[in-house]
Amino acid sequence: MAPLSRDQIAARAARDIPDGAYVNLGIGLPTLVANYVPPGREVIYHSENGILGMGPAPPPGRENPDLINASKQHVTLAPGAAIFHHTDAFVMMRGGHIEYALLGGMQVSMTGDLANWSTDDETFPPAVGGAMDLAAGAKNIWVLMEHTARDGAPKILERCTYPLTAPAVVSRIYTNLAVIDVTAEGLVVREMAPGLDLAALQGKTGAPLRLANDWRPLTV
Amino acid sequence: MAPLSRDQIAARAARDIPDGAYVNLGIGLPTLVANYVPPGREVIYHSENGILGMGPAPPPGRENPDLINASKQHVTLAPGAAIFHHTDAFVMMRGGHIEYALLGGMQVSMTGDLANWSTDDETFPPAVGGAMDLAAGAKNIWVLMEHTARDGAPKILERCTYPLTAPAVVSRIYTNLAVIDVTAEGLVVREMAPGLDLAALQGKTGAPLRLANDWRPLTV
Amino acid sequence: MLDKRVSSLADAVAGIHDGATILIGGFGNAGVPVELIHALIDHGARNLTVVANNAGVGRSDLARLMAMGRVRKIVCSYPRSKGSVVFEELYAARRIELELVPQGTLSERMRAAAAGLGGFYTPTAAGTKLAEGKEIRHLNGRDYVFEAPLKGDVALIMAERADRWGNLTYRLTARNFAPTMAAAADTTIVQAREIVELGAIDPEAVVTPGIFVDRLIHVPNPAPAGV
Amino acid sequence: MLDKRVSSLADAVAGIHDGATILIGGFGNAGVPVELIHALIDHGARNLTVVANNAGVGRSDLARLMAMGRVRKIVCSYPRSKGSVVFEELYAARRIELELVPQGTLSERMRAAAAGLGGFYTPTAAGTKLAEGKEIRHLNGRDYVFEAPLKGDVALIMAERADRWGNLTYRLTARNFAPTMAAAADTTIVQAREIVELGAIDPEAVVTPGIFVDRLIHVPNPAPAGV
Repeated sequence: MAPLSRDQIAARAARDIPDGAYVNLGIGLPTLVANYVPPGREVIYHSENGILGMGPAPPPGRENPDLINASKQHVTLAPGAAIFHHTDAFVMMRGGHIEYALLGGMQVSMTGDLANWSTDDETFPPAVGGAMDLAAGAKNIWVLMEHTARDGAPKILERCTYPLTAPAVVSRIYTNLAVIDVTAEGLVVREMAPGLDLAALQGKTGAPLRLANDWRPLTV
Repeated sequence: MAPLSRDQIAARAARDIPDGAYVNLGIGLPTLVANYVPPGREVIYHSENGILGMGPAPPPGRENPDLINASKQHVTLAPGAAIFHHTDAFVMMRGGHIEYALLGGMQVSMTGDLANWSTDDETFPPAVGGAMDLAAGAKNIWVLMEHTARDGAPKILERCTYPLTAPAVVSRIYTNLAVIDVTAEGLVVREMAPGLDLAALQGKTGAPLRLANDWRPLTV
Repeated sequence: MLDKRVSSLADAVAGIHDGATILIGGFGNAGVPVELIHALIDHGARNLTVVANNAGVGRSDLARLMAMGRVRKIVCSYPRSKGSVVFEELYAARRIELELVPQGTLSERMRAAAAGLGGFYTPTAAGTKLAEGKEIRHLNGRDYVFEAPLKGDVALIMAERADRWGNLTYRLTARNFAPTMAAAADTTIVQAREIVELGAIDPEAVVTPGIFVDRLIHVPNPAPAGV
Repeated sequence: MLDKRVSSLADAVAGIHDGATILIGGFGNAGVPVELIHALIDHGARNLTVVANNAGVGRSDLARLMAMGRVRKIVCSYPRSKGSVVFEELYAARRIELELVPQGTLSERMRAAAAGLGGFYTPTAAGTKLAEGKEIRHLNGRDYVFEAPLKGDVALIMAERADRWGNLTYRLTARNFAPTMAAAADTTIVQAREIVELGAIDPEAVVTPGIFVDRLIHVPNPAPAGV
């Protein structure tokens, strides 16, 4: 079995982003996606602090303290970028204008519920940021995550145990082991890591899986 | 008795606009007010189609078809003007940011109800424009109008007979005969045209009037 | 490559279906997308709902579309304009439906659609006959009227300058409803006086970010509206 | 003459009362009105409610105001930041109240206050624990949460350029919450890097029209935030 690395998960998801798409990349693993978009595709990145047409990180020494992304990292602007205020940035998110939101996930349910903002650990204060707005509003929500937690517990479940970010919003899950669609008929495995069979994948998953007739090996 | 002309009504109201005020002038009689603001006062005019800092009409031949006011007349911009879209223009109006709205009136009630958009004549279609937004939202609503209709019927009434623009919003009425405040204790006459006494004024008014102790002759 | 330019006015309005709700920019004669309205006339879609501040003037442009019997309903704050005649005729003949909406509510309802909101409470029209039949809620000591979002299938707007991503700027008060309408329609179609290279518009000066624009047609010398 | 300039930071924050709700601009370290926060610290008002996206970093600026016990409550989407410590300490000690609001809802609630609306329905947080206890309404086949306007007594914001009427422009993503907060407070106080002659800002480039600004202080070289 050859599970994907984090960069490979990002690269696999990047392949599915169409030319000309408006995309918001969540904090963490999803931010790697921008490095792997196939050449020739023009992808327009949105940042909820008021950028459309965000470019890559600036070279060292060229950082502008007034030009940061939602993760508070220094960024640049692509030609064609636009700057706007927060309220307008969230009009784009909530109003269904962002075509693809690629988000990290703590848990995803078989009906597409997403939990990615809180473990309900009361020893430290909660924080939500723009996660709920994006999850409630973007046209397509794709989750990128490890297939299981560090202790081996499944992260794809019949029902999330962590507090929800939004119910019934995830349409596709990219993990280190599989690409899975959330459909009206349940979870459908589109791709599996080479060497893995459905039984083994099912063993690492907390909700019933079905293998697509045209499933393929998961490669980058 | 010396009733004021339309220009004199406008001039009288103009005297009460403080320096530095944000003002929206309604269609008709109120638009004349801008001609009579005392020298030395800087008044910032708002137009609901997206101007703050509207200037006077341009000289003939210098009209810009893309620079018009809410009455669709050609205007200019004062130094310090700002342009914005309609939704933001109404944020200013509805949100209480406009300090003075000077409006025409068909009828005003003793409790400050305003009727200035419709006579309920069903032979031609209704039109409301921004009248209701302004009446509901500006901080101070002053009405400028003739004291009576052309047929002599009073326009200041116990209750409006025309459809309301907004209830309980008018705080002051400027007519050709008087300046009247709408107070919690009813209508209070602050100024009366020279030669007029309260009984005569009351005869032209459809709601009880009280004369202010410190009332003065109405002059421009 | 993301390129929203189309090569003809016919392509710009292609696919507009009968029964569509069309948001049309403009206030007075400023910002009226005259050539797109002409293209819609030529296109043939009928049974339309038109959302616009005014209901046309004279017998050209929007008035012509209405006179052809193609507009079932108009949603509008001020249907009467200096020089409007067609709307009055149709209204008197009960051949057009009018939904009269206060101007700020009209704009805010489109913004709510753009922003993905389910509706809002406004003080505008509370206590008036335009609130009759609507939900009233008393909040913070005042009556408010519930208003629902107003979404377009299509928006037709005029811009001053555009790039191939659809970033737009406008000219003075020709801006009016356009930024809100652009964001409130499923398909936003723009006629622009000038189309510039990507990157030629200062990112801080963009008024409508391209995400709200779907099709772009270059109309360098638009005909004046209202004539 | 309308002139919103004041001559000292102390004058800028004069009159802020105990118990006031203060909207503070900034996202990350961009757009934080550092000198105005320092002036508020010196001013002495206490029992404050602070509305800001983050709850301060390190022990300076907003974190210092909180550490001094002057903030009763914070309304915020993301109180934890890289380097935040004071909020965590106060929260663990139950010495500060937190109202956690999704970022877009936070911004939209302030806009509703600015726009004179009584509230709105948003899909954000529907079906989550952040909607518990709130009114839920089913509209157009979907659940929405009712959210009330969020108004400030005071807003503290940083601008790039201003004129004496209070027209403002910002620098890139330092814009963030400022335009919304400026419009949502009774008294909006602005520190600007540059104050220019009236008329020097292109009317079409004004981001915050002066009507939303009350006081203006020139701070040509603001200290960086978060240090």
